[in-house]
Amino acid sequence: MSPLVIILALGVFVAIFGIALVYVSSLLGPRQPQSQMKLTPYECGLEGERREDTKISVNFYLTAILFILFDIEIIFMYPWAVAFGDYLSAGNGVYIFAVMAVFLAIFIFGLIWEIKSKALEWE
Amino acid sequence: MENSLLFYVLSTLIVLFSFGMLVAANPVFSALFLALTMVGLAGLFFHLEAYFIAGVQLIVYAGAVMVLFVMVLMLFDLKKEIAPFSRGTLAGFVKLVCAGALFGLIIGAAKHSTEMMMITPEQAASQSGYAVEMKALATLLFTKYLLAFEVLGVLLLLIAVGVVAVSRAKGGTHVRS
Amino acid sequence: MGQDVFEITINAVKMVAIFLLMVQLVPVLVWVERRGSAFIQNRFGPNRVGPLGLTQLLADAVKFLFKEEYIPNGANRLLFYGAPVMALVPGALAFGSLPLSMPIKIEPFSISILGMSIATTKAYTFAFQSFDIGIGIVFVLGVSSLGAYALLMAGWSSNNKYSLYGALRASAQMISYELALGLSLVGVLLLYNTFTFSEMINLQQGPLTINVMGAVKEISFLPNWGIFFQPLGAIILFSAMFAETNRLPFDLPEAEAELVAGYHTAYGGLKMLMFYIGEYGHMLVASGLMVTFYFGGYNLPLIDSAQVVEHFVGHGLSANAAAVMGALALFVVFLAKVLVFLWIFIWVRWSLPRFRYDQLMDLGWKTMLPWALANTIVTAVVILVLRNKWVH
Amino acid sequence: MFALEGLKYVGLNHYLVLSGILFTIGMLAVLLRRNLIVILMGVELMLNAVNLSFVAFSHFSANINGQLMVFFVMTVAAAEAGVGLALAVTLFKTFREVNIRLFEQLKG
Repeated sequence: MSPLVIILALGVFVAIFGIALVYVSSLLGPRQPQSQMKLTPYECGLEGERREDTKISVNFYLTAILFILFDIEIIFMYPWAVAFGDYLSAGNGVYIFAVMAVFLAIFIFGLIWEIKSKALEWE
Repeated sequence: MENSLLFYVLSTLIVLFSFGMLVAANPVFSALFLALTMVGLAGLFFHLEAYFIAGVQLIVYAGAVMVLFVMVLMLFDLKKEIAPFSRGTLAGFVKLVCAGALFGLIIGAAKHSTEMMMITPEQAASQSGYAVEMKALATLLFTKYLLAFEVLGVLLLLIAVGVVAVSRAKGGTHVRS
Repeated sequence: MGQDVFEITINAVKMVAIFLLMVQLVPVLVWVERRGSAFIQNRFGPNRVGPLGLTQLLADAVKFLFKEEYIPNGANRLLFYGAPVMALVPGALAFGSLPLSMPIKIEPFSISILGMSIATTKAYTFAFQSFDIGIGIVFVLGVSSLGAYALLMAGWSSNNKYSLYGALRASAQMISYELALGLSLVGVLLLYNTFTFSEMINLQQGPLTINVMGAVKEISFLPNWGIFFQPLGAIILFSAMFAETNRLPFDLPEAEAELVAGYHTAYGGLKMLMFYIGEYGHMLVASGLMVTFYFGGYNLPLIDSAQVVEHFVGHGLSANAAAVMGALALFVVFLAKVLVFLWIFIWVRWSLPRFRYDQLMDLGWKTMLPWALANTIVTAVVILVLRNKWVH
Repeated sequence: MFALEGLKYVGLNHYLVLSGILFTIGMLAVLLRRNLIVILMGVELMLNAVNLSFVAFSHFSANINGQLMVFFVMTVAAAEAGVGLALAVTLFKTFREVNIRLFEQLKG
């Protein structure tokens, strides 16, 4: 049996399990008339503030973009690491190491540049 | 039997999710639908015995690129879009016709080309686990496509530099100020 | 056809049982966490309901079940309900792919009633995991990176700025530490040259073996575990796991002083409990990965899994019964190892203070990522020098 | 004659048709939607459709080159998404929206 079938089935099962839990808890909970004040978003007792005014730092998405770029570079290392042993026993270890050394040099340069450029500074 | 059933289930899900991405008025829902599409495509890649590619699809697309999309949409925090679809009946009609014609062309080309290639099921059945696939992939990547591999490293570095430059350019360090 | 039905039944039962095992470990862990924190802080902790307070959790679950439904104004209902469900999925899928014990090889035997043989079973290998997926590590990484959606959905749909900040912080932190995590895994891959968990575990059997330029050296009193080859990688991986699970000292998303309760501020009752199940599931997967990569998986130190089965055969069991008993014994060993790591998770949580957010990001990008990189390079160089065939 | 026999065995054609459908949906998203980010998502979907056909070809002709191409396409697509979103954020900081109506306000 293909693992894909089991993964799909497990995903569906967990989703149904979760939906059932949410549904049961909403069914069993007491129902009271809810005041408008209670339904306002939590705000430490102050009058609810419009969320549109909140400031959000650009750093969040900058971090996310840099993450994607470095993540792909790391994923390129996976086939390399798995094939490393084969190349070693074939006597081509130096070649495969040099290939990745060049790539890693670019990676390290990028990382140093990002740190030096203060793109990762949070204030 | 199990094979074709899996394909039909997955492809139906994928088409539904991608259609949801097209029609959802709220861009956050669009992004979540597209993330589901990516997960479904990863499943299809797995089904096609491209195991490592399926994993990379999960990590890169579903786990990184779409998270970035969702995050940026949440940074903007657009509650409702003003005009999610483009206006103009005539223009819309023309666009739909264009897309339909493109679809017809693709299908026609697919039919034509596969008739020429004559691929038989017997040929397709010869596959051998993930380990062989991985090693073949690595060998190709580090010999035949070595230059492309190193250039991609440089490309990623350049993009990183460019993104930092662009996001610093104008308008301060916060999305809303 | 009969074989198909058998296969489907076995797989379905396994799938449900392993998922329920994960869910059932959560109350136990909550109890350990509460009693453990009380022990560390010189308090009593829950000790009134049942022996040692063990049934406190049952009482809590019932209480959660009967909590009032609350949805803040302006919340997006679909995502608000969907987020806790989504929080369960990554942990469950990742946990299903971990081998919990050695596969049981059942040899053909005949079923007989009153001396008459009515059926002979076929040989069957029962894998002690929901599904055996070849690309184990890549699958687990990919699935657990989907965890960010649950946080983002919860934070965005609650229509509350604390939730949104918490969600953004949590997801930025998760992805930052995913880099260090992914990079420290390269060392593991270099060591074992495989993605498959069961192959890694098999490679860690026996005494510590060091291969120096073709000369094999054995150290007979130490097991052949990954920790002796990858100590730095193990430390980085484990710390990154803390950040991935959003636990102290990395629990900035729910820093009470600043963000109320982070992305699940607006959640209560069973829905909040589901986020906790997701978090503990993540911890469980993290501990399982640590055990699999660095501590020999389900195997006892220095003892092969085949020897365990032989031991049971020596006690007069049939081959099939010995295989089952051996697998169960090794399952207990795996659970024990995992529980040690879970205890470390809890111990650290109640011992260390929280980081500041900029310190957290600095630690991820400027300390752990370079160290993981150094670990990769050093591992590659050492393996190259020791194992390369220098003369043709 | 067309229906059942063709549906039973799933071959290359089925994957190519699926890929075509996805490509068309992606293109429709680019043409019809007005949110810059949704347009970028349409582009991503189109790239994925192409990836699907690459993998399908690779599988049915037992040739690993297709998978490698997918690897490269993914890398470039992620880079494209990064730059596209950086530009979108910059536009948002200037115009306070990412609807492509804002291009009507541009004057050169």
